[in-house]
Amino acid sequence: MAKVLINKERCKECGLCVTFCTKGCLVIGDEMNSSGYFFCRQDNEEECTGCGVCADMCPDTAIEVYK
Amino acid sequence: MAKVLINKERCKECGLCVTFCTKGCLVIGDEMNSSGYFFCRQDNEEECTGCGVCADMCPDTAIEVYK
Amino acid sequence: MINDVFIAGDGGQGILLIGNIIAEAALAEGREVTFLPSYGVEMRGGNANCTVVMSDLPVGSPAVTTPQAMITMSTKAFRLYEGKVLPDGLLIVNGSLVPASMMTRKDVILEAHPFNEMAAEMGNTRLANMIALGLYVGRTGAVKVESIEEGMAAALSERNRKFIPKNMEAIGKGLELCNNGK
Amino acid sequence: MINDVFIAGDGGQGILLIGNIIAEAALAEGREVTFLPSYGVEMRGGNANCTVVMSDLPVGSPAVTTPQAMITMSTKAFRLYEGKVLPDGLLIVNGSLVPASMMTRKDVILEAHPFNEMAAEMGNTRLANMIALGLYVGRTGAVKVESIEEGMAAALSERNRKFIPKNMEAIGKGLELCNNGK
Amino acid sequence: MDKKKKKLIKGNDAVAMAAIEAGCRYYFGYPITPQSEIPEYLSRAFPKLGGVFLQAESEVASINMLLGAGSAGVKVMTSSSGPGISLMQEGISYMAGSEVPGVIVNVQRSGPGLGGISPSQGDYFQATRGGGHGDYRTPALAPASVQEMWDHTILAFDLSQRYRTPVIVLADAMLGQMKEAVDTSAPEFPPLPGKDWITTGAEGRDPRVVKSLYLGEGELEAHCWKLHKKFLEIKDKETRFERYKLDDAELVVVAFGSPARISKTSIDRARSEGKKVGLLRPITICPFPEDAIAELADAGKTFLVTELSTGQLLEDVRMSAGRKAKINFYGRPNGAGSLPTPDDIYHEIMEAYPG
Amino acid sequence: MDKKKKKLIKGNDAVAMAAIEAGCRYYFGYPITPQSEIPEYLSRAFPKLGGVFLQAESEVASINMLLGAGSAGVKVMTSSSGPGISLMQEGISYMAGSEVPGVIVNVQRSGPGLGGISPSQGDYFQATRGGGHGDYRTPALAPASVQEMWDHTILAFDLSQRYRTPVIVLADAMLGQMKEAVDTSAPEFPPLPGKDWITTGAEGRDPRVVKSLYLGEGELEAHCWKLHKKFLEIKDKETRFERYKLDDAELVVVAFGSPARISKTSIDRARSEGKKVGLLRPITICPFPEDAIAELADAGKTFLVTELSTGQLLEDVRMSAGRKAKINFYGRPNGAGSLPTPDDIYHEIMEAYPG
Amino acid sequence: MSETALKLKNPRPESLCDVPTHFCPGCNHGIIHRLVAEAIDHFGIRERTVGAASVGCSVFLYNYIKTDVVEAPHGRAPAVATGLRRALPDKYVFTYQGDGDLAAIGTAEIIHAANRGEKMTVVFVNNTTYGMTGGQMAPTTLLGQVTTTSPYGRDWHGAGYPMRMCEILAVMEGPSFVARAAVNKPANLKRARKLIFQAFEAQVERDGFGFVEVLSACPTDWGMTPARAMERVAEEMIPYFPLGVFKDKKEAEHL
Amino acid sequence: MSETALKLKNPRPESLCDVPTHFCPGCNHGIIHRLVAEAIDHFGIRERTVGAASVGCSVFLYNYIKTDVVEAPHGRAPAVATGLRRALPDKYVFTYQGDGDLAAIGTAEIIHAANRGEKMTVVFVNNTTYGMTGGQMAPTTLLGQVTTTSPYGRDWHGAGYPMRMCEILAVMEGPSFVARAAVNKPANLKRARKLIFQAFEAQVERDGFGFVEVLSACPTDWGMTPARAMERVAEEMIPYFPLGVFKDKKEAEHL
Ligand SMILES: Cc1ncc(C[n+]2csc(CCOP(=O)(O)OP(=O)(O)O)c2C)c(N)n1
Ligand SMILES: Cc1ncc(C[n+]2csc(CCOP(=O)(O)OP(=O)(O)O)c2C)c(N)n1
Ligand code: SF4
Ligand code: SF4
Ligand code: SF4
Ligand code: SF4
Ligand code: SF4
Ligand code: SF4
Ligand SMILES: [Mg+2]
Ligand SMILES: [Mg+2]
Repeated sequence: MAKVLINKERCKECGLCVTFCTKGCLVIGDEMNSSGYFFCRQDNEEECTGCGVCADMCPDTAIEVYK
Repeated sequence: MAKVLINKERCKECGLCVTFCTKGCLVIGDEMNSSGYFFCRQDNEEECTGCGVCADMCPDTAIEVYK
Repeated sequence: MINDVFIAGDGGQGILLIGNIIAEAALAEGREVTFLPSYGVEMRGGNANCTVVMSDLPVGSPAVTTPQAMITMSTKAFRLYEGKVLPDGLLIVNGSLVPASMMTRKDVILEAHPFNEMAAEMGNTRLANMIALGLYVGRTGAVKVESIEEGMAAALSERNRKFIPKNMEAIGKGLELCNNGK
Repeated sequence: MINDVFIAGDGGQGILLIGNIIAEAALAEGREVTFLPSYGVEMRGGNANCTVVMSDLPVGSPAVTTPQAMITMSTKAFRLYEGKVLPDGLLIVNGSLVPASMMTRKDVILEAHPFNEMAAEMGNTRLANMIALGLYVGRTGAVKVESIEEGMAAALSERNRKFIPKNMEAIGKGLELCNNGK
Repeated sequence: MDKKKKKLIKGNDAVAMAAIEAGCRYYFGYPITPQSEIPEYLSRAFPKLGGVFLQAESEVASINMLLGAGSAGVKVMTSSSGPGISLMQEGISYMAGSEVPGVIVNVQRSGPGLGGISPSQGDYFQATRGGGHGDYRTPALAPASVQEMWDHTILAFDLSQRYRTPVIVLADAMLGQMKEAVDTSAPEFPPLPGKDWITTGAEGRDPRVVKSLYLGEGELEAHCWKLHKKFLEIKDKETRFERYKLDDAELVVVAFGSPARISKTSIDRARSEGKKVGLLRPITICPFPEDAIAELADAGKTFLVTELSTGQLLEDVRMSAGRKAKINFYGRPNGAGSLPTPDDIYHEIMEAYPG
Repeated sequence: MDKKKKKLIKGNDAVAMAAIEAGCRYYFGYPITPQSEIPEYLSRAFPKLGGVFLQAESEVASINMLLGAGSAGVKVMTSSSGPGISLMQEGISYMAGSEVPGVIVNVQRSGPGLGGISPSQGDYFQATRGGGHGDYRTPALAPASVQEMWDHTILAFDLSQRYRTPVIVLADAMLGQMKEAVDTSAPEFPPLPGKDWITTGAEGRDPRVVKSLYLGEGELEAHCWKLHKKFLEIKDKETRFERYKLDDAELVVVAFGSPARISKTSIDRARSEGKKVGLLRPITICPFPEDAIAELADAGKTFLVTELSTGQLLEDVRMSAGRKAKINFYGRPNGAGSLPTPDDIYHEIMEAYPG
Repeated sequence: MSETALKLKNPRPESLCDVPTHFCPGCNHGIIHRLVAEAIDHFGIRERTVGAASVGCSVFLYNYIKTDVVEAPHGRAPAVATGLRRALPDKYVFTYQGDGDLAAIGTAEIIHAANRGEKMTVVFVNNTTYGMTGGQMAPTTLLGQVTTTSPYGRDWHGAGYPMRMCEILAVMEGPSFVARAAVNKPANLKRARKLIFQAFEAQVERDGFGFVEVLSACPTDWGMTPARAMERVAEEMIPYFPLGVFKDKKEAEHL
Repeated sequence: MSETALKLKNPRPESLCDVPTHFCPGCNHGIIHRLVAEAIDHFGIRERTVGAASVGCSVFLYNYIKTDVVEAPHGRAPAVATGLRRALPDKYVFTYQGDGDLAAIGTAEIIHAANRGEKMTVVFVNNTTYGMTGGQMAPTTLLGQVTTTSPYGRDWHGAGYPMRMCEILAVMEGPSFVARAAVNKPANLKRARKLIFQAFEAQVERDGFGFVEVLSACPTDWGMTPARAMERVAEEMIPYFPLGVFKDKKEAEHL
């Protein structure tokens, strides 16, 4: 049982978390934050292992991992 | 048959030629040049092999070796 | 007679290109012109903007505090600069990105259109800037449409000139927008 | 009343030391004094010189173009500076090194003595400078002999003060030289 | 001039293109905003022209590469901004002392320190007074348009070679970044003196030395007077300035570079309201057009000095105009948002206007 | 003052000793003639005092070590000459911009370039106009005796700490190398302001930053005006000069440093021959004692400016006295054998003497 | 919400300010900043540490790292840090420098700080370009790499070779710890974290000079997507700039 | 006279001016100057060579070496030589630099000239002190060595370690030839001659960067007789600065 919270205002749509999540839990969304970025969001929470890789790879410290 | 010629005005009395001549042919003399140095001179010419070491070691290119 | 325009948006949106085209067009008309782009740290994070001043007399300052016209192609740009446009000035906004709720100024002539979608309809979202340019030209008459074509030839590198017809088509779309009124 | 003296020779000859002693002596007498040594590339090859100016008023320039008195302790120094001493000035020369044939100036008071040999006689060639100093003091009266002793104490480091008696003895020899006339 | 023939060019590019036009094929420099387009342009262009573009490890290295290449007799340039120009001061002093030509372009950004990248005129003192050590001055040109970025770069090469001296082109971020129409025709200059001093290998002649060390009695003093005489000759022959609507002016705006061009708009507006205002624009800020200012002062004119600093050009005006002159000052020290508008200067003109 | 209490000290040693007296325990520098006795002295003294002596890899590194140590709140010094000071210009500009205190001693040698090692005043412009980039000025003190080498070093630390600014002590080879009697008593200063800006680790407080980058709209402009205001405050409170026999003088010699002291002898001689001559000696060459000069100019005095250059101090005098003042100039640009004698200046006085 | 039951696995490092950064999307500077903050937290030295910021994209270090910071001129952070550290013998200092900053203009300063075994930690971020000024060639730019000042690709004829700073510094006696890391993928990032910690440890626990180079992606100036930029680090950079520890000197060896 | 029958074995190198030098008695600069002149003669390039003099006791290079010479600021001879060489592609350049000049203030310039494989020859004269300015500590000063700025002997705490420049430069790809020699005794001098020749050969025949360090006695600032100073080179310097070739790259390896 794990999940991640994405600080949408901090997200810059770089997609690194999406690339590195081996579980494919993350996607770039279609909502825009106030800086104009389509921030990413967790897609299938169920798969998330809480491994923390996404947070590690996020250059903007936009991801909190809960487990 | 060899000998060295010392340019007494160039000699600075450093004594390196004296130190490195294995034949002991050179000495610091008791005459002074116009710069105030007691220039060196060849002492026993007979021993000189013309090896050129003195000239090599002379920082002031003051020695000519003839052979 | 002086015309000036401030254009802002994201790096990839061809902001500097349309600024250059306007400047070249004005030059082609024999006017004095300056083009001043953003540079350095201003560009970090992919921001881009430029100011074009066209005049019948030598241009004093290429920097304009309160431009007569403004084109903002991104949300960020809109947020940052909206306040600067002259009262009664022209504010062209990329409605595809800037939500209508953000547009609060009542003292300007607002032209907000979904340039991205319109461009997508034309087959290439990259044409959004050209549509905006057409709208600007139509609304202000700062330069003639023919000059724009001339300016485009000057502003584009040899190998990009092939895009001129398509670009002009997009500009046409922009002109249409203003012929249709708001 | 101004006294100045220029002292020159080789690095190892204690040139700066006697300059310092004169300066300290004058200071001890309550006079204004400056001491200006050679430095930097001037010292390459072991040259050393200094100028001491003593005055009842503040000293304007510590550098003197034509000194009233000069002490040259080496051939090189003599050759370089001989011409600078003031006409009718005092020129003290280390006769042990400078050949009499070099001393051609007729318009100065020449004091050439074999300081090295005299010092060797006292058991230490290093005292040559002190003999020259004694001669200078005797000839000019620029400072008192008692002040010289005081100056020496100030100029020498703690661990070199033990040499004072021997130095004073050598100074005595120098004084004698001038008491004997030339 | 027929405007149709002009090209729209960015100031920094104009510098690079003008260098090529002037025959320069050697550039050594280090990136810094707001002038990086100059090395970038030349890194593209020189390889095709058989020229040498070398990005040096620092500005210190760059200026010393100029010293080397300049000694070899070639036309050579570097460019930088604020911090980089400061690092070149030792080298510039050596070039001046060794009389080695070279062109140094300073596209001024804001300082002191890291400051910012907005247009600035805070390096006026440095450029006109010799920021390096020792007694020397280098000619300094102050363009006020992209056209002049072109013109002055070409002129700088000529002066540099003609007088064997480093020459500074003191531009600013606005001039470097903006595009304007430029007539890229090349001016003509009288022939340059022969180069009997350059170090290219002592083939069939005595070896030469390019140096600034003079240890012999009186040698350096003579050398400094020689440099000074050269500077006086430059002052005599090369001092340049623009008089804009000065003939009947009661108020004289004094400005160089960007603020000078901005002032023109302000002056025109004030004129349209009947004010007799003109502009005295130093083109060579060093040598400074002292006499031109003095003459206006003698004629009882009022001055308004405006510049992007707290008062540097001001000192030259004060010195030239004399203490009794009426000198107003409108300084806008550098920084984002500090560039005055034509309106700003117009208001200052109205305030300073005599009577 | 009782001369018996004074010690015969070499100028460079006096600087080192004064730094210790002022509480300085950090020195970063690089050898260069004619000032190497300063680092040499401190390399011997500091280890015994628990201080830090560090020979840096260059003058560029030295000045940046000053920036670091100064930011940590300690009293810190460097010293150099001509070429080394040029290399410090970027760092000095950063210190000024970041408002970091530190003392920079320039024992001037001759330039430009490698020049020579004789006394010089060719760095006057650099010291007084900010040889670095950007809009700033640093106070500069000009000692004229070994006593003042001591006094000014101590004063420099105080000014530096009090106003958060780098301070230049502009000496010369003669002052650095000569020995003279010095009264080594320590002056008293009012308490220094608290240091609520230093970066010593954010223990129990918010982190601090020492910086010179200001990118926000209007920020840097405001910062530059703040620095300027500080300079005006310094000008108001700290401008120092000496008036020597000026009260009835018809001819005013203006000189600083070594030529000033030499001039005194010349003045005394001219006075003994009935000439009314005096000396105005700037002690702070920056801020310059403008008003003192202006007053003399207004009183119709004739000036004789003398310095070891082709005319740098001259420009400040011209600016202060105004264009109509009668200003004679006797420049002896630096170099072996160029130091004027009291006789030389006496002759100039006689020639310049009015009437 | 379910999070109340779940535990936050990755609390924001205390030494990292909770603010948005100015970095471009995908810029590795952000990751490296976080790791540096973690190291400072790890040793509990935030309140006793002063940073020396360099000039480059990381110039705003003071906006992100919650320590005192001094802004150094371009390339001179090691000299500034030397001044700081000598004046603050009981505190710690670190520099954070780009490859243009450290390996070009700052060559002399880094080499001599290293040679003196200056007590400091240096975080060297190598992105093979001058990020801040718009992507010019750096000393570390790879052969053939196109930048705005090597438009035809870097050619060693004339422009020289990409410089390997770790290898150069490791030759000297002075440094205690020299290593190279990358953050281009999770495994490398873990290793990078450890090496950054060790570079601090060299200072904090061994009174030495700790140096860690971190290979870093600059998607903007490389003209790549962030993901592609990460691949380039693996494909082009690591083969030329091998990862690992180049020097790890125990205190005793000093003597 | 009998000499008429005898032949002069050691004619003065053509590239060496026939003038007295300003060096102190026994200073090795004089020997090294002669060897450099021999090398220039050997390759027959006197009229196609320009020297870059550095600031140090060898500043008067132009008085002694019969080539064109440019006087560089302290430490910057490699940059000046770079400018010269780039402008004179068919000519040759060399620098002659002391250890203060090259290893302290000029660190960045030498490292980057080497890294670029700049076509030049560098003669680096290491006498473990700043000769010209009166014997201050240099980066090469040995541990424990007393100088005017290390009056208690160089201590690596604070002052760092003696720097071995050959070892540092040899790590880089750029240089073609890197070697260290000494002239403290006849055998070493012979070897030194050969290595200096090779440092020129690297430029003249292989279009590369040739670097030769020569350990050199400074009797004056060491406070020793010339003979004793030569012994010190053997006893103290060579053990720390080993002689030999550190890098010798054949052209092909460049590619
Ligand atoms: C003396 C000086 N020269 C040049 C510059 C311009 N400049 C600012 S940052 C920079 C290079 C940045 O590259 P790097 O150090 O690699 O950092 P990055 O931005 O890539 O992280 C340069 C050249 C400057 N600020 N100061
Ligand atoms: C920028 C600058 N800093 C310092 C000096 C002073 N200086 C002249 S030579 C020298 C060092 C000489 O030592 P080295 O290079 O080892 O040569 P050596 O005299 O020992 O042969 C120094 C520090 C200078 N001329 N320029
Ligand atoms: S914690 Fe791991 S599994 Fe969950 S989203 Fe992040 S990377 Fe994917
Ligand atoms: S890594 Fe971070 S910034 Fe990038 S897309 Fe994911 S959450 Fe957003
Ligand atoms: S040639 Fe050889 S043997 Fe003859 S004097 Fe010289 S060293 Fe001695
Ligand atoms: S080596 Fe040369 S200078 Fe030295 S004593 Fe012999 S001849 Fe004279
Ligand atoms: S330019 Fe490159 S290094 Fe700089 S912030 Fe953007 S991605 Fe990062
Ligand atoms: S000081 Fe040393 S290096 Fe310089 S000339 Fe004298 S012996 Fe040679
Ligand atoms: Mg980088
Ligand atoms: Mg040396």
